[in-house]
Amino acid sequence: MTFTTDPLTNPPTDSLSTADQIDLYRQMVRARQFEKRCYDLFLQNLVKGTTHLYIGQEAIATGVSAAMSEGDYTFVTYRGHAHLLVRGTPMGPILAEMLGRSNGLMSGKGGSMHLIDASRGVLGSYAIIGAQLVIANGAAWAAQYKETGQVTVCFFGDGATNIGAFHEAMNFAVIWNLPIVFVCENNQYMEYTPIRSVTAVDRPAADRAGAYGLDPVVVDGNDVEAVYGTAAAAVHKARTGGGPTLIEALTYRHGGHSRADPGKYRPDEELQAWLAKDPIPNYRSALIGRGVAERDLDLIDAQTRHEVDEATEMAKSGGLPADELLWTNLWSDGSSGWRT
Amino acid sequence: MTFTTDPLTNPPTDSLSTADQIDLYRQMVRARQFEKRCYDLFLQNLVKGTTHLYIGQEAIATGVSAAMSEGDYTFVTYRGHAHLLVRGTPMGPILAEMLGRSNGLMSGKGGSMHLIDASRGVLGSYAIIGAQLVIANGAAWAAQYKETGQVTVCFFGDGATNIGAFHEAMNFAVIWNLPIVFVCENNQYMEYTPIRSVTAVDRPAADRAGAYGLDPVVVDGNDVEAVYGTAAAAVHKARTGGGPTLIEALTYRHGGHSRADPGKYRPDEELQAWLAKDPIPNYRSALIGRGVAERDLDLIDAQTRHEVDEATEMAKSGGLPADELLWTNLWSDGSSGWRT
Amino acid sequence: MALVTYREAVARGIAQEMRRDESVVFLGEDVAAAGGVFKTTVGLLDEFGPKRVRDTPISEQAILGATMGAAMAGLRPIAEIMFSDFYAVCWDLVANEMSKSRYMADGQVSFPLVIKSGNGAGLRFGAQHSQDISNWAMAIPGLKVVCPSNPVDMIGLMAAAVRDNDPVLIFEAKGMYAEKAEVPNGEIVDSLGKAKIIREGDDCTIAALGMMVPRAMRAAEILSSRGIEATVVDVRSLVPLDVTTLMAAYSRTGRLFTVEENPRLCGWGAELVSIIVEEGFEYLDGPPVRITTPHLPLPAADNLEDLALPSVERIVSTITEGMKY
Amino acid sequence: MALVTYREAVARGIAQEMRRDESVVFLGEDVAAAGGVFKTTVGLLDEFGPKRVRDTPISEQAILGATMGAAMAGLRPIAEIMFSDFYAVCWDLVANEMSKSRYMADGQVSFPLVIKSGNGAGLRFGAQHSQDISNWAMAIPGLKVVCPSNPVDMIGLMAAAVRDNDPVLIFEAKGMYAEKAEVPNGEIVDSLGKAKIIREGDDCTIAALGMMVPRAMRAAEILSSRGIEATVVDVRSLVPLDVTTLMAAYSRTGRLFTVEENPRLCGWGAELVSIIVEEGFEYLDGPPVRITTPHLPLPAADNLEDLALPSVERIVSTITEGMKY
Ligand SMILES: Cc1ncc(C[n+]2csc(CCOP(=O)(O)OP(=O)(O)O)c2C)c(N)n1
Ligand SMILES: Cc1ncc(C[n+]2csc(CCOP(=O)(O)OP(=O)(O)O)c2C)c(N)n1
Ligand SMILES: [Mg+2]
Ligand SMILES: [Mg+2]
Repeated sequence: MTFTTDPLTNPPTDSLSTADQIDLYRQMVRARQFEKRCYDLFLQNLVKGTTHLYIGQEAIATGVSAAMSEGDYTFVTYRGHAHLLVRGTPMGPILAEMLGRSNGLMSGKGGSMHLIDASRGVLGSYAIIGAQLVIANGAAWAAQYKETGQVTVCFFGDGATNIGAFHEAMNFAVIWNLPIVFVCENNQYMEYTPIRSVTAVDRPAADRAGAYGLDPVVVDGNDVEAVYGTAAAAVHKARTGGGPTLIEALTYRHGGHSRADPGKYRPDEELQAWLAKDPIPNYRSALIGRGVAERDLDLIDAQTRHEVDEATEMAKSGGLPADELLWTNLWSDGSSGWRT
Repeated sequence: MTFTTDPLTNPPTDSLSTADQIDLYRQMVRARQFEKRCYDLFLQNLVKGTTHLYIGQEAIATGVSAAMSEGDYTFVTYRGHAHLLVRGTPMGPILAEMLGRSNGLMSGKGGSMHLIDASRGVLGSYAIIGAQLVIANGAAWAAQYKETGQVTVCFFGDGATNIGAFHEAMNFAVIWNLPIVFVCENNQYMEYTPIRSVTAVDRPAADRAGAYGLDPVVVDGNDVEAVYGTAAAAVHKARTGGGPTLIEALTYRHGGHSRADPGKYRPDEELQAWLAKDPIPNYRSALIGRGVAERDLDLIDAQTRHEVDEATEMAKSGGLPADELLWTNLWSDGSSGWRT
Repeated sequence: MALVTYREAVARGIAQEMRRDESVVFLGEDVAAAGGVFKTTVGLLDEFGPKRVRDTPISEQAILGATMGAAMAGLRPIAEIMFSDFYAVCWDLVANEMSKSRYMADGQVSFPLVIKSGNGAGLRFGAQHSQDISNWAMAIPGLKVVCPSNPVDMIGLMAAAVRDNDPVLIFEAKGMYAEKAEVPNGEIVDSLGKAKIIREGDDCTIAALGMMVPRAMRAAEILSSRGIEATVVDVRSLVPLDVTTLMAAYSRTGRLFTVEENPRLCGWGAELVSIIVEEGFEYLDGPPVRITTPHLPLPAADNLEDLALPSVERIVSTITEGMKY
Repeated sequence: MALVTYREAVARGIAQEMRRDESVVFLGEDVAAAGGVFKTTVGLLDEFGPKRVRDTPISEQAILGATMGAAMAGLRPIAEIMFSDFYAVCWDLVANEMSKSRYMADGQVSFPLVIKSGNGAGLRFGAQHSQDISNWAMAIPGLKVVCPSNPVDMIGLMAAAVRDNDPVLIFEAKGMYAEKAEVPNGEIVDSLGKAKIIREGDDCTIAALGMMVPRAMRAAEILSSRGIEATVVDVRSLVPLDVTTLMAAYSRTGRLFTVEENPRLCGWGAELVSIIVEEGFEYLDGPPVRITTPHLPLPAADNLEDLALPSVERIVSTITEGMKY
């Protein structure tokens, strides 16, 4: 999946092979089923601390990731389980991390909000709003400096557009012409507050692109191919020295903000309208309409259920992190002492 | 000087009486001569710490202040001597503050960068870039809450537009519809770095107004009447419930950034071009062209020299702040103890 | 009397003050319509309306800037910074502006404002949502800092903070939101800068703060059963620090143990130890010992978080050991 | 050997490391074309060019974000935060991100980066441009913190910091930029976490940091003329803290005095006093005494600033008095 046209104006989704399309479906289903399992485990009091589910937004991580290459960098938020999955991190270690087990991705030390998989270029999930936007610039700068051709993609929420770091990050990325793509996942809400009630413009990211000399780019975040096409263009632009792009992807989270939040603050009609735009059944129908066998998609669903079950087993089977882990890996020599 | 038209579209400068115009001249001259004296005293090692002169930018504080009413709030930067002068603070206490004397505006405890005159609504000079933008919102909020009709004016530099607090302040002011006027004094430089080299847009404030649903407003910051007209409109809008305005006033500082900086990083042609646009001689010529007697203006110059000399005497005659002052006024009860 | 949770006490304290004084206003993220992410502000919007209880964008600098400016211009704002960890994104307003401006102005302006936050560990939220940062605040001249350890103190200290004319930071122990206590009916108003002796004993003094207070009490009971009688002091206020009460307790017992939630270096315990050894050297019967969270970020996993925080067991064993000196 | 100012030593240390390692890059406000507002980076742009030495906008969060991200992705960046007071506008990156991310990731990533700033008083810049904030940094787990007190240490500790694979904050004493010393030619590389005994004496130990070091030395000489012989330790590094050297000096002398520039509460002096009384109780000959700036914002006027900072006279008189115990 690489493109030479400029798909920001001419999204090249027609060049997605059937296998590519099926893979997009698979990734979305994997994200969905994984998150549902997280929710179940949270209700069983096995997922500790907090957890922020991605249900409803799967087309964004999936479509963007498909446009990226191996070696590219990804920066995400606390709502980032799916972003790791689509970059290749297996389910088990993510789930084990959420359960606070020693076989977790970070041995249980980080937790749900701080997933990181450096081996796959995911340089972290960030839990303080806005931080990853400025940090992602640094990874992009390193790639630019070393001329590696790597592109950095940084995801964030609509609410993050109102914090100072957003502003600094955008200006900085543009003046240094960094190879970076910023993806605002506008799911219409911060925690419980509608974004429109606290934002001076309608489209919190796109309507601000001009403040950094960027074009406004808005995409239907529930249409995985549209996301893919837009992202592919932006990634291509970044990779070929064209500098940053700021994409606003419109979407909705089906559930509440975190943990057991039922999301009752949202008008029912609004919720229903967005549920009708659920990216997964809609894409499934589209694929079937294009001649993909329903059976093949069912198989993906079943395979994913199996994958999630296996991951759950693996996670549950992990022991508690050993006490010694408290004392390791503060410093790069592996230790944590503060005195000599 | 009050206006009922909407001068943002129809600047009402034609309604300035001759006396008003002469007063604008006087205020600019006062600011200029005051700053020159500061510089002399700095070279004599009498002004302590640092000092940031306003020479070249006088039309902005003068024009804006003329559009404000008594009781309105003013927030400024470390480059704020002139802003206090035009709001009515006498020269002596300002100068004494810079000399670190007990008769200083804050008894020598604040220094040149932190001038404040609450009795005249000047709620402070701020030395950490961006802070006053968010703080000024609070004063505007209090006025709105108490329905006092007061307007808040907040000055800042071009460089401040790239810090996060700028972004947060603008969005916040707009969504709360605060009675506030933000005035960006674009003098083309941060300390030594040209603003255009570190900013993604040409006009650091105006090109970002749209990101907050505001209209771009640019004014010739060396034309005191243009500034006045634009400010009058914005103040009127704020006072009548129309919410915030963001004004970018284009100008230039004649000298360096601070202290003895000779400003050598600036191309000579650029400097010369701006010196030719010096707001004071130009306005002087304009007034003479309109029939004001040169003698009257000379008299102002002479009166101001006298005022500056007197202020200098007063400042120099102040004693050092008493040792006891170290221990007062941390807390509102006048004390500074941290233990009981 | 009624059973009130620590969480409910926050809203009750704020409501009490908002009823009394129209210049008290409240702002923060998700505080109005949603009643706060910790449900500490439920009911305020309904009672006081959207002019006085306001939701904000995710703009902590704008929140604290508005708070500070409004305080200067005649309001008495209360702001919420949702998790105290987020002070890091708006620290300039706290550490450089609201704390210093009155002094720099030699008294021309005052800052009658309160900032409240969920603080500290216990919920497995990981390193960026579990910190006790009360020592960051204590290190800044010009801030008053209180950490209530129970619902009654929460109401009374909130009232005292709102009535005070200086910036007061209130740290709510997140791990204690669900704790209940009998609370008297009617207005409750406490004073800033007063520690409280909550248990008397002759052998040693345990000074504890916030969520560590109940742990210190439980430890004192266990120690008592082993023959060590401890005076327990709830420090309550870091600035002003009630050195008088603390020194009196310590000088009577000759031994001091502090129980701190913040990471080890430069906490209030270090300050207190330094004060008592300098000013009460003659009473020292043995080394003062600090019981703290190690100097580490907090891990997320249950067992590791538990291991990091001072536990009742660790308090008991450290004091038992220390008393052998 | 050549006479080098403290200010020049900064640039020399950076240049030494940039020559050695192409992955070392440098960014900050006005650092490239202008050579820094304190002229601590003069010549770097000329020697290393605009790809490696970069001016930034006034965006401290963007500066430290870029620094942290670049460190994670294989560079070894050095950033300048012009005045250390400005850490307050980007504290999240320092206190929550670069310091904690390695631990949270259980070692998946490292942060080989350095942040340098002008720190502290002496220039009459007032409360927001004169703070010693080294204790803010010391309170954050995951940061290494050094405060060189002379040009040779500046070069050597800069080199050590750049070569270290963890985040190191270097505090340059603004008040000492013009101080000169003889500096050996050639490469200078020091180690982090080593205090230095710079004077020996049997009666007491004076521990001092940064700009307080020369004052402590002058005080020690005056004390010597009055019959009190002090060991003076230049603490140099707050994290790691060289407890070994400090404890050895203190246990030999039995008395400790600290000289701190930071405001009083929760400084490194409190930490050090607490450590030595807990771990070296048996050597205590009298109360350890902290000599600090009072817990106040710094006033701008010359005489008041001078009054606030620990002066040679105050050090001498406090120690003279203290030794009477
Ligand atoms: C600086 C900061 N302020 C507040 C929070 C608390 N918080 C966590 S998530 C969240 C809402 C974020 O909304 P958005 O950016 O739209 O992302 P979403 O959760 O919708 O994906 C808030 C306010 C935080 N983590 N960091
Ligand atoms: C947060 C912060 N960063 C950096 C500085 C140092 N500094 C002081 S003035 C200045 C330049 C400001 O430029 P601008 O906003 O254009 O105002 P001007 O000085 O030109 O009036 C800088 C970088 C500061 N005071 N605060
Ligand atoms: Mg959202
Ligand atoms: Mg400027």
